[in-house]
Order: sequence, then C-alpha cells, then structure tokens
Amino acid sequence: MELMDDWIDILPTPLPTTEALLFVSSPNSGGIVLFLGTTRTEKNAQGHDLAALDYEAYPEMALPQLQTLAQAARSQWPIVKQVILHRTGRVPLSEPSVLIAVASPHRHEAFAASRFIIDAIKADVAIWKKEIWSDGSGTWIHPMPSTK
Amino acid sequence: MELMDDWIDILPTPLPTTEALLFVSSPNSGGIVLFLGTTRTEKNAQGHDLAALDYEAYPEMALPQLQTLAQAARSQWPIVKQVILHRTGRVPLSEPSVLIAVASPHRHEAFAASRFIIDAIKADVAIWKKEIWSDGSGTWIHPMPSTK
Amino acid sequence: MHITIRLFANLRDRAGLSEIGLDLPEKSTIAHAIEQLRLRLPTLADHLNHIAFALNRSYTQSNTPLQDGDELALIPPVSGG
Amino acid sequence: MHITIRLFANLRDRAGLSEIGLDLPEKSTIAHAIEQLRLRLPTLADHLNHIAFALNRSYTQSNTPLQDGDELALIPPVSGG
Repeated sequence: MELMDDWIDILPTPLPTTEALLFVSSPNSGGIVLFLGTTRTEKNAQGHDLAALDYEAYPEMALPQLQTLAQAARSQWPIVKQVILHRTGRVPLSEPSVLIAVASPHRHEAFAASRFIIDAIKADVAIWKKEIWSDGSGTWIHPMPSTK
Repeated sequence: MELMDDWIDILPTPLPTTEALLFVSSPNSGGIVLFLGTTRTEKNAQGHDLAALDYEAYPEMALPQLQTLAQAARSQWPIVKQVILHRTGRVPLSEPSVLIAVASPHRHEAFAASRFIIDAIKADVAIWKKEIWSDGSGTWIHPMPSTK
Repeated sequence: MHITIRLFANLRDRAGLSEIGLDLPEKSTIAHAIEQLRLRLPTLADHLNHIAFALNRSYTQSNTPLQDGDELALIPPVSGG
Repeated sequence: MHITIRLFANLRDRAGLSEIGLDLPEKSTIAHAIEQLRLRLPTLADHLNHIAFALNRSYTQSNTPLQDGDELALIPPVSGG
C-alpha cells in the first residue's frame, strides 16, 4: 500500500519540517501542502500566560490510527507522498505540535487531503494536550463533544 | 495595512521555503499552511519529456496584483502573517514556481486563504509559463477561458 | 481472568498511575471492569462519564465482553493536533 | 500622441520585441491602437483575439481612450502559479 511513500510517526523532538518537504517532493507532484499546527498565546482566568503544551499519546493506538488515516486519505485522493508527524512531550508555543505534508498531482487534492487529515487527528486520534501556565499549573484539555 | 506582516515578491531565484516559514511564525498563530506549486513530468505529442518551465512576469503589474490579493485575503480572513512569492526565469521541474504561506489564528482560515490566493494567481496575475521540452523546443501556455 | 487498564491524561494524573491490573470474574464486560475501577480508585469516579474505550487498541462499546490478558484503555476526549 | 505597447509571452516571442512605440491620432482608443499594431506587425494578427488589455498596469476594456505617454500592455491568457 505504498508504505515507502508515507512517513508517519509520533516523535518526542522538534518536528523536521525541511526533511518532510524533501520527503514529499516528487516529479509526479503538481502541488505540495504543508500544515503546521501551533498554539496561540493566551491568558487563563487567573491572569497567567500560557507557557507551553504537554502532549501525551497512547502510541500503540495513535500510530496505527495515523496510518489508517493516511490510507483513508489515499482512498479519497491520488496522493503521491504524504507525511504525518505528531510531537509529544513539552512543546514551546512557537513550535509546531503537528505536521502534515501532502503532495498530489493537482493542488486541490493536496489541500483537501491535508485538511481531512488534521480534522481527523483532532477528532479521533489518542493524543491529549495539557496547557502549562506561567505559574507552573496545568490544565488537561478534554473537549466535550458539543464543544469540538 | 500591516505591510510588515506581508512578504510579497517576484524572484528570479529558488524560493526560500525555510525563510518563508520563519517569517509567518507567530505566537498569535494557531496554524500555518504552506503551498508549493511544482510541475509534473509529462511527455508532449512528439514524445519529448518536459525538461523545465520558463516563467515570465509583467512585474510592474504582477507585483501590485499580488499585493492586492494579499489585502483581499486579509479582508476575508484574520491573517496573522502571509508570504506570496513567485519565481521567474527557468525553473527545474523539481523546484517550486510559487510559494504561499499563511498563518492564522485557526487552521481553517489558513487553508481557505492560501487556496484563495493560489486560485487567484492562476486566474488573474500577469505571469506566463512556457514549457521547455527535452529537444529544446518551447510551448507558451495560454489557457483559453473554457479550459481553465 | 486478569486484564490491564491503561490511563491517560487527566485520568493518569488523578490516579497517579498509568496502568492498573484488575482480576475479574469470567464473562465480565468493559462496564463491569469500570465498576471495579470506581471501587478501587474512587478519585476517578467523577471522570469516567465521558470516556471512550479502546480494547486492545481499537475503539469499542462498554458492553463488549473481556478476555484474559486484554488491554483496556480509557480514552478521555482527545485533544491532539 | 505617442504610446508604448508592451508584449509578453507568445506575443513577445512572435514579434521578437518586448516593447514597441506607436504614434496615434488624438482620441484614439485601445481598439485603434490594436488596428495599427496589426498593420505594423502582421505576424501578431492571429494572436490578438484572446488577449486582455492593461492600461498603465490596470485591466481595462478595448474602447478605453488613450492619452499621450500611456503604457498599453497586451495580456495573453495568464498561466502563472
């Protein structure tokens, strides 16, 4: 199933953007879409600034889920190459927590597939984030279905 | 009009992807979408391979057109930072001819804005491409309205 | 039979544990395991209402029967990305 | 009056020129300029049917009147991106 054309991983380190773009580059591609998910600055009710995010995964489940998502994207669009990487552990606000790169023959396919993948990650994949505030306190984010 | 938050140019050199991603990075951004337009391999009716593209711009018109597009995107979506770069001259097939990077508070805005910008560039901006074949011959691409 | 329950995110923080073993009667379901867990870790009780269940790494319903050696993960609403 | 016509892409290749000056009677329109161009550069005649016009870097219609010093660009269907 074109496994060599998919790079899917969960990593405790900064996400390798340049390597991801090189990976999806191909003479069969007419467009590449890269999505980087970052986190905005924010204040909590106590007036503390958001300082970082801690991401936790259930990796034995989340990694197969990402692989299933990649296959679902391939079944809907003619993807040439794709990368799905999620970071775990402490992520500074300025650094991406998730990276998606899709190369496809026509640009609209890469836009549609990358958007599908990030929407599905946020809805279904066994990964959680905890907001870490400037006073050291933390808040797990567990969106209720109605707030998603 | 937030001009320091927009980087818009027409360049005769390889497009600076890493610098564009750094430019749009911001603590106010929740998502970054980067689009790279590349060209697929192809054969012409004579059996020659596509070897490269030559891009020509009417820069005194195309650059203001790109700036107008950037403002049009800002009027529709809350864009934090954006980059629109188009390359001119000879572009090898493996290298992007156009780069769009958009950072926005929420991811859907960056997807929508970057797609709007590339669609508008292809429809309206005074830039033309010539396909250069392996025998050295060239074909200007001038899509008729019905084929666009 | 013996199963392993895995805890993540707010559940792991509250329990102070990422994994717990449970001995259950034969023919127990996921719902039975959750009742046992409420007794063993009352601090989790308030946080077990909105979770999903993954049995051996696949989502499933609470009426699913368990087997010896199963890994049951409690999945609070996800927030990756 | 004197105007400058700028040529791009297939028109520039065919004409072997990127720019041409035209002297025109007062009150000439873009359409009049194009008629003059057909006479001066017959090799372009077949390629002037699907073009758009930019007068001083903005798109406009062929019935627009010209002024001395104008820059008229002939814009074949674009293919950037």
